[in-house]
Amino acid sequence: MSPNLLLAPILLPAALAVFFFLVPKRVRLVREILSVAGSLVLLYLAFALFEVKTLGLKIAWLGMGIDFDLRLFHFSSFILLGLAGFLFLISLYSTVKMKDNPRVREYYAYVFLSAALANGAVLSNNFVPLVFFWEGLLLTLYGLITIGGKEANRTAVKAFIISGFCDFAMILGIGLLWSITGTLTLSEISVKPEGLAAASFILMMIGAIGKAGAMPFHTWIPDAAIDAPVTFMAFMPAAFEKLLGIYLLARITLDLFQLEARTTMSIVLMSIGALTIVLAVLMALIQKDLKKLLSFHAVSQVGYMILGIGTGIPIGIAGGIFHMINHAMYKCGLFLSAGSVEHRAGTTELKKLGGLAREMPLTAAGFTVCALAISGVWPLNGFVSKEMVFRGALETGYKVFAVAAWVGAIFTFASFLKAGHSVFFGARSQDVPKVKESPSPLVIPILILALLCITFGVYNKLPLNEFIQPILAGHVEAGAHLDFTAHALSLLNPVAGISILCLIIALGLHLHGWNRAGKKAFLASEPIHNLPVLHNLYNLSEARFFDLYEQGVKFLIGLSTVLSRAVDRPIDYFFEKVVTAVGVKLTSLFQKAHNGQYANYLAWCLAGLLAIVGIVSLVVK
Amino acid sequence: MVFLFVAVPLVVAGVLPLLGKLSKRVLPDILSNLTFLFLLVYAATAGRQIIAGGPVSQQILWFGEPVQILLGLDGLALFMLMAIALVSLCAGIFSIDYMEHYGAKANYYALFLIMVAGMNGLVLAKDLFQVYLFLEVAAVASYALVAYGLGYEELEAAFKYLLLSVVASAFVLIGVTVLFGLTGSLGFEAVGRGLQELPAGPMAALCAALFVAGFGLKAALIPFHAWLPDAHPSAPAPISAMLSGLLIKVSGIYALTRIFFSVFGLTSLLSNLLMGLGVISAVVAALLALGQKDIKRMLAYSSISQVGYIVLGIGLGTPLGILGGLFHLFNHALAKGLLFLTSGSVQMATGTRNLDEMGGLAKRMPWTAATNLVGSLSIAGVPPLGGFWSKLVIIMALVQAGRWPYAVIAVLASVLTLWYYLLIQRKAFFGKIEERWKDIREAPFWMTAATVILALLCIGVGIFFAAVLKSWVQPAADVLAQGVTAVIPRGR
Amino acid sequence: MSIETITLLTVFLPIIGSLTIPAAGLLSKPLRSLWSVLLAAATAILPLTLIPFALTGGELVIRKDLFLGLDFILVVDPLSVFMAIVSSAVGCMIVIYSIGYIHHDENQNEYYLMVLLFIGSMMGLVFSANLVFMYLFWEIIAICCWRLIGFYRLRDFVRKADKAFLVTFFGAVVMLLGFIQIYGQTHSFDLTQMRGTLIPGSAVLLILFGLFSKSATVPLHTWLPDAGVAPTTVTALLHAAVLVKIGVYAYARLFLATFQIPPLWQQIIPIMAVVSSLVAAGAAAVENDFKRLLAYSTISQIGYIFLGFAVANEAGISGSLRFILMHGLAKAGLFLCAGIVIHATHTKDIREMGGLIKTMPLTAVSFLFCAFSVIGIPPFGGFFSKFLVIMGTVKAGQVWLAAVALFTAVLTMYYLLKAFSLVFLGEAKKPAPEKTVSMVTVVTVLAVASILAGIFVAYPMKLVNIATTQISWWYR
Amino acid sequence: MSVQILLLIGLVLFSVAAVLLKDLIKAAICLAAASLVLGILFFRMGAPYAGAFEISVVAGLITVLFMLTIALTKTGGDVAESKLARVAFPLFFILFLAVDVIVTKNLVQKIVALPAAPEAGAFGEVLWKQRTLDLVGQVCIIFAGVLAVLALFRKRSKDNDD
Repeated sequence: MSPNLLLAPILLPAALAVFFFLVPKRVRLVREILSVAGSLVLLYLAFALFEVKTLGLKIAWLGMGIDFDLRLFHFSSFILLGLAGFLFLISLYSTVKMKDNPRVREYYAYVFLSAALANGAVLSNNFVPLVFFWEGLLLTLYGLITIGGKEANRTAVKAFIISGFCDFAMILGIGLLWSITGTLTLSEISVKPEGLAAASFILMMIGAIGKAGAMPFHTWIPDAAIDAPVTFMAFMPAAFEKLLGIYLLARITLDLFQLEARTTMSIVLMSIGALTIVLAVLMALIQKDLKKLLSFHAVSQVGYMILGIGTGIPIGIAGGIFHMINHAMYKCGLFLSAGSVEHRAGTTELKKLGGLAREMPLTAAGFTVCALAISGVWPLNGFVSKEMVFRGALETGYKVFAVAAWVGAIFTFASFLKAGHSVFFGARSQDVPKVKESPSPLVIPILILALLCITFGVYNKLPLNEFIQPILAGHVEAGAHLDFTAHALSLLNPVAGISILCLIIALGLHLHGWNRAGKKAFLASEPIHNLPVLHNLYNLSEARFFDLYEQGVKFLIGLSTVLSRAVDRPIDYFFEKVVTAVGVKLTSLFQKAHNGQYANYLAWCLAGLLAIVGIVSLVVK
Repeated sequence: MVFLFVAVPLVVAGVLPLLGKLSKRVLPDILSNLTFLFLLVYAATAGRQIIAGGPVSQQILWFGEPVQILLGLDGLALFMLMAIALVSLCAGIFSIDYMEHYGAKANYYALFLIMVAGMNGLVLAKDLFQVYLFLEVAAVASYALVAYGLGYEELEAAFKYLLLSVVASAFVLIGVTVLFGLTGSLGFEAVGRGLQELPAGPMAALCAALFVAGFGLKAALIPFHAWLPDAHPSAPAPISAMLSGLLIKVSGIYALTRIFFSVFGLTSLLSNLLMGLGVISAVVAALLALGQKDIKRMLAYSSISQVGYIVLGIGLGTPLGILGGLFHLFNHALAKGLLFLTSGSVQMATGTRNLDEMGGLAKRMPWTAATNLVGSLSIAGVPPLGGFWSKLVIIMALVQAGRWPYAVIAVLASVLTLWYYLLIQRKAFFGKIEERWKDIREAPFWMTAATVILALLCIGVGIFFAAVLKSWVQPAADVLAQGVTAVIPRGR
Repeated sequence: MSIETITLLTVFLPIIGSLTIPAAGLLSKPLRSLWSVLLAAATAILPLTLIPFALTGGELVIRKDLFLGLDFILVVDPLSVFMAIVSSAVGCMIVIYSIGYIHHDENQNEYYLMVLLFIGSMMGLVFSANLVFMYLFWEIIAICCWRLIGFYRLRDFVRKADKAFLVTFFGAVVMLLGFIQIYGQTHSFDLTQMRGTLIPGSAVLLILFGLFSKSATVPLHTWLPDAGVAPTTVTALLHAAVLVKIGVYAYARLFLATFQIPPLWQQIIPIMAVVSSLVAAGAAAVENDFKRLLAYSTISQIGYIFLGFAVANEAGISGSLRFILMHGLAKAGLFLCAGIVIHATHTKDIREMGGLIKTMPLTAVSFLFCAFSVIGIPPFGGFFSKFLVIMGTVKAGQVWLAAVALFTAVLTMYYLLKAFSLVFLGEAKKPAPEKTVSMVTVVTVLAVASILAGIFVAYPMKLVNIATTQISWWYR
Repeated sequence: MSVQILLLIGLVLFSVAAVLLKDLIKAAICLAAASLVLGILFFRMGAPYAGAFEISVVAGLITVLFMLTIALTKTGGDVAESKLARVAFPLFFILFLAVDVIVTKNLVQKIVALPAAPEAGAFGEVLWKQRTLDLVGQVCIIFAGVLAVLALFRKRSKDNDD
């Protein structure tokens, strides 16, 4: 197969993006057909490339070891496949969901451009093209969020700046890595994260987890859930960014740096993961809006992936990566279901919704499957990947991380019980008029994703052996047998037992809350919300006190003010006022001496003469 | 014939008052400007040939009998003659229109010519007393010229000028007398030889001090400068141009340089003294200029400041320093002449010299504004104009001689210089035109022509600096540099 | 035509041609405009013909011996050709743009004269290989700039012009002192003869005054925001795109391509550059005047260019060279967008604007594009330059400086997006339509150029890489 | 001798007065007087040419000239008095005189080749033969003085004509 084919996953969507941008808005049919067909072609291409497995393309670019170097190997082809799949689903979904949006042209352009950039980033085997594509996603991120409407701009800027910050951190890390290893080619790098390399590792990790949306770089996601189109949420934070971020994180920990279990770096990663799981899920629990709730879960789930990869234990890493693809599927499905609800009911506020399952059975079914998957209910895919993460975490010996992960599982399930209960089950709410099931382009992707969730859970051998295992194949001792499927669906072991116990606790919590709130499902989380200390923390959090961005912007403004007032203005004051004032002062001083008196002037002359004579007679003796 | 440089203007000056009865305007205009032109052409063509074989002294035959009129022409003198002729020609051309309303043009030109003759004589003089005499010739003519406007202010200024100038003459005269007493002769070379033979260090040093003070007064070095800011602005513009552009340099700097280099020899003491005076003048006068509201006063202070530069360069005494100093003298003569002439144009058009009352004149007086800009930038030392190269050479010389403090001050003073010249530009020319000046007109043809010639010269000197330096300034500097090498071994 | 003829023409055609403009203006106005455009276009095209020569990496010295070592020497090498192409191309654009922009203002003769003299002097400066002639052209540019800043002739404007002139003149004469110090050491002003000379730290300091004042680097920068009173064309293209690059270019020419500087200064200058960048970014973030904000942004970006050169490795140098090109395009675009907006809303305060994306979509998008390029977001051109500068800085071991520089980039992101949001989004306070086609076209062209320069980055990179190799001769 | 001392004192006094007086006319009169005294001193010390020259040019022509023109011109505003100047000038003047005395004493001792004063009769000859240019110069000065008179008085004649 020609290496030039590697350019196709980049150029094809890019060309489509340009095309979508240029065709007038009215040409709807062409656009929709082309988008679905294009994504299908891309999907096919991804399959083809997945079969090929290894391919390389290297074009001399900027000199200094900066080449346009693309490399297809198992991992990247896998991610490529995932990206193409989601692109297809989203473009199908968008044909209905986005058709009336005034900026639909831009929307399609951004989506396909994102696909092109993401593909490019995945394929890049040189840091410069990697950053080129990676950071280029900022643009489409910004553009897609602004499509949400007038208020979206603030969020867009927020997302942009947060992601930009993470990307800059990554650039710095890359720079460090370059100066350590002297090469920019990814496949040539493999260092131990020690000393400067540790700094580089941390910086690049920030870039990766920032893209994936881990804490504390997540805060734009809940905002975007409200402001941005729901398709965007399903597309970017739920699917694409997770795939990319975790892909890079896995590359960093597996290839670029030799992360070993139970090292500082490992613990750092696991801590970030654990914190993200718990804190984000606690936030998710109390949300009153479906999209916002989902968005916090999108953050929380990243924690599992980071935790899994951070363990440095094969099964943990495999679990993390598996969780990534699983999460992309069910979270995408959940967002799409939310979008479907929004499409018909016109709102996603839990309070106003209720009992929609009868009118929208397919959406409800899809949602339920996905929700159960994310909660880790046997035998869905979420269960499998979470079990692997738990095992990995336990194997490191730091049980606290496993505990955190389990705590996360409790609240995850609790919050989804609340969400599902409020929206689809329970009493039919009066706020929403009678609705129908959504049109098929909306429902089909949801169902596909739900089916995939089931498939990946039940037939977990397929993804684990086909996709995940080869990724890790090169990173364990030669000859060591890798089989992640052994315990996959087994319930008769302590780990699974604890997980199931967690689910039961969650059910209990939900029922308790539901009862306490007078059978109002959307208030089921109130008992936890109102816990003494937690309540205050929640309030602070609602006031964006913990929002790194808000605090960061305050810091930026403060710093800018200080720099301006303390450095810039004084310098200007010096030029404008001090210099002129000194000039005027000296001038007036001298001028005062010139008073028009001859006597005065003559006195100077005589004094001058005397002085000269004095000097002369002093020197000449 | 070297004597022609003195005789021709004198004779024309003698004839002019008589001819003035016949033709009040045209004839004096033509005749005097022709005289200046003649001086210029003669200096440019014949002068070079005369000194081709080295410096010459010429004696005059009077009715077949040799009389003692001894004039010497060398590279330096020729250089000065050129400068004098150039600026006086332009000032003369400018006077054609400018002096219309003053009346008595014939008289004016006669005085003008005498002043020029005096300066030429001074430049060519070969003995101390002659220096003094021609100094007085030029000075007396200039007193009258300063007071030519006959207003109270002009008269007061002229009187002040007279008073302080007399003091200067007295200093010089005392110095000359003491030297005469010491050596029994007055000729430069004879006195120089005499001083070498005499063990009269302190006395010679005293004379040197007297000369510094006397010529410093003439050159308006600080603290001997106080007469200049009154005298120069009060004079009619072409005369201001002559005074600032030439007189202070010829009767001050040239005389000082000539005597110090040819008679005393530039000892390190004198060198430091001159450089000190120069640097003080350059800075203080620049600061003083900054505070002026009167455009001509500002220019006058600027003259003091630039004279400081020249003295700094020449006082340094290295060949490069002398070269730079002399070149700056030339450039300053051109540029300051130009600036005073344009200030005259402005004054004639608006009737005021107060910068605060002007504004946006460039709109109505484009030529004046443009030429003024050229002059300003040249003096401020902005390339590619002439003033830049001379300042550059001076600073190069200072740095090469290791005089860093002086170099730094010279550089900073040039920033000050630009500052006040930008004030002139901003307040007078560059800006929105004031309502009251809506109807003013550009200066008449001859005035504009004179300024344009000078401006072109400023630019031309800047662009062809190498040619000017090589063919005119270098020979002049060589004369002084040789003087230095000849005398310095004796100095301490 | 021989290389020599082309070079001499490049320098002297605009200079001498500019002097004929007032004469052409006496004949007729369209003729004058046409003549100006012709001159500018010729100046832009001539250096392009030098590219083949430059790509060979050769160096040609044109020399006319004068006096005292003040010889007229031009050098044609990849660096000078690159710089000449960038500045003359931008210069040509300004002249074309100006025809529409200032056609009802007074003093157009002077305007065109000054702009062309500026361009010509820029060419002279770029090719000069004699320190004094470098200074000479440097100051001619300062004169042009002074006239152009005060172009509208309001009292306060002229004051600002004076300030700019004085500060840059001050810096320049101090720099001249540094040149003379070098002369004192080597007895030569000829750069081609002094390659590899180690110059004393005091000379470096003195020269830095000049570079920093011209390139508006803290602490000699405040004239640049004030110079925003000039016509937008001037601020946009002359200040942002060409003028402030002079100091940077001189840095490359002097401290990289010619002299060796003491190691201490190699440590200090990057710090100064980063501090300048940070301070200016801070000032920009609190600034509410549209043009001043952009001017501060210029200062901030200049810090990057200095940083790249100052760390003096391959990545840094080539990054900075690219930065000169990319920043020229993008910042010019930003200024021109600002010009359109200010022209339409009659206010400079960004708080008084808003919602303009509705009425002027092209301008808004172009602004955003250029802003992205300045921030350094791929696929815009600015990305590569910033990226390489950072890479170079890290590679030079200055990780903390790189971190601060990246932090500055975050700040840049913040204030540019803030400006964009305030001006183009939100409530429409002063709705105003996009005005002339020509203005919007130029803006769009610049935005598109910014993005194309990013996508097809390899093409300019060729020349840049050769120039980098030539500059960093000590590697060879 | 006492006459000479008196004259010298007069010279000093008039000079000082000329400098210190703020009224231009009085100052000019004082200057004229000082020049006159100086001229007389020259005569008495055997330098008649110098005396004549001094009286004719400085005292006679220029000062009188200024006196007259100033008198004829309406006065401008008063010049502000400065106490400093009043103090500073006499101070420096006295200092100057003191230094002068000391220096002159030295001077007289040091001067070795003081030439004999030329005979009055031979002076003309010497002047003509040796110092022709001086003569030319002096003629020039006088000529300039005459022209100055013409120039400065033209206004009055013009006024009379009108």
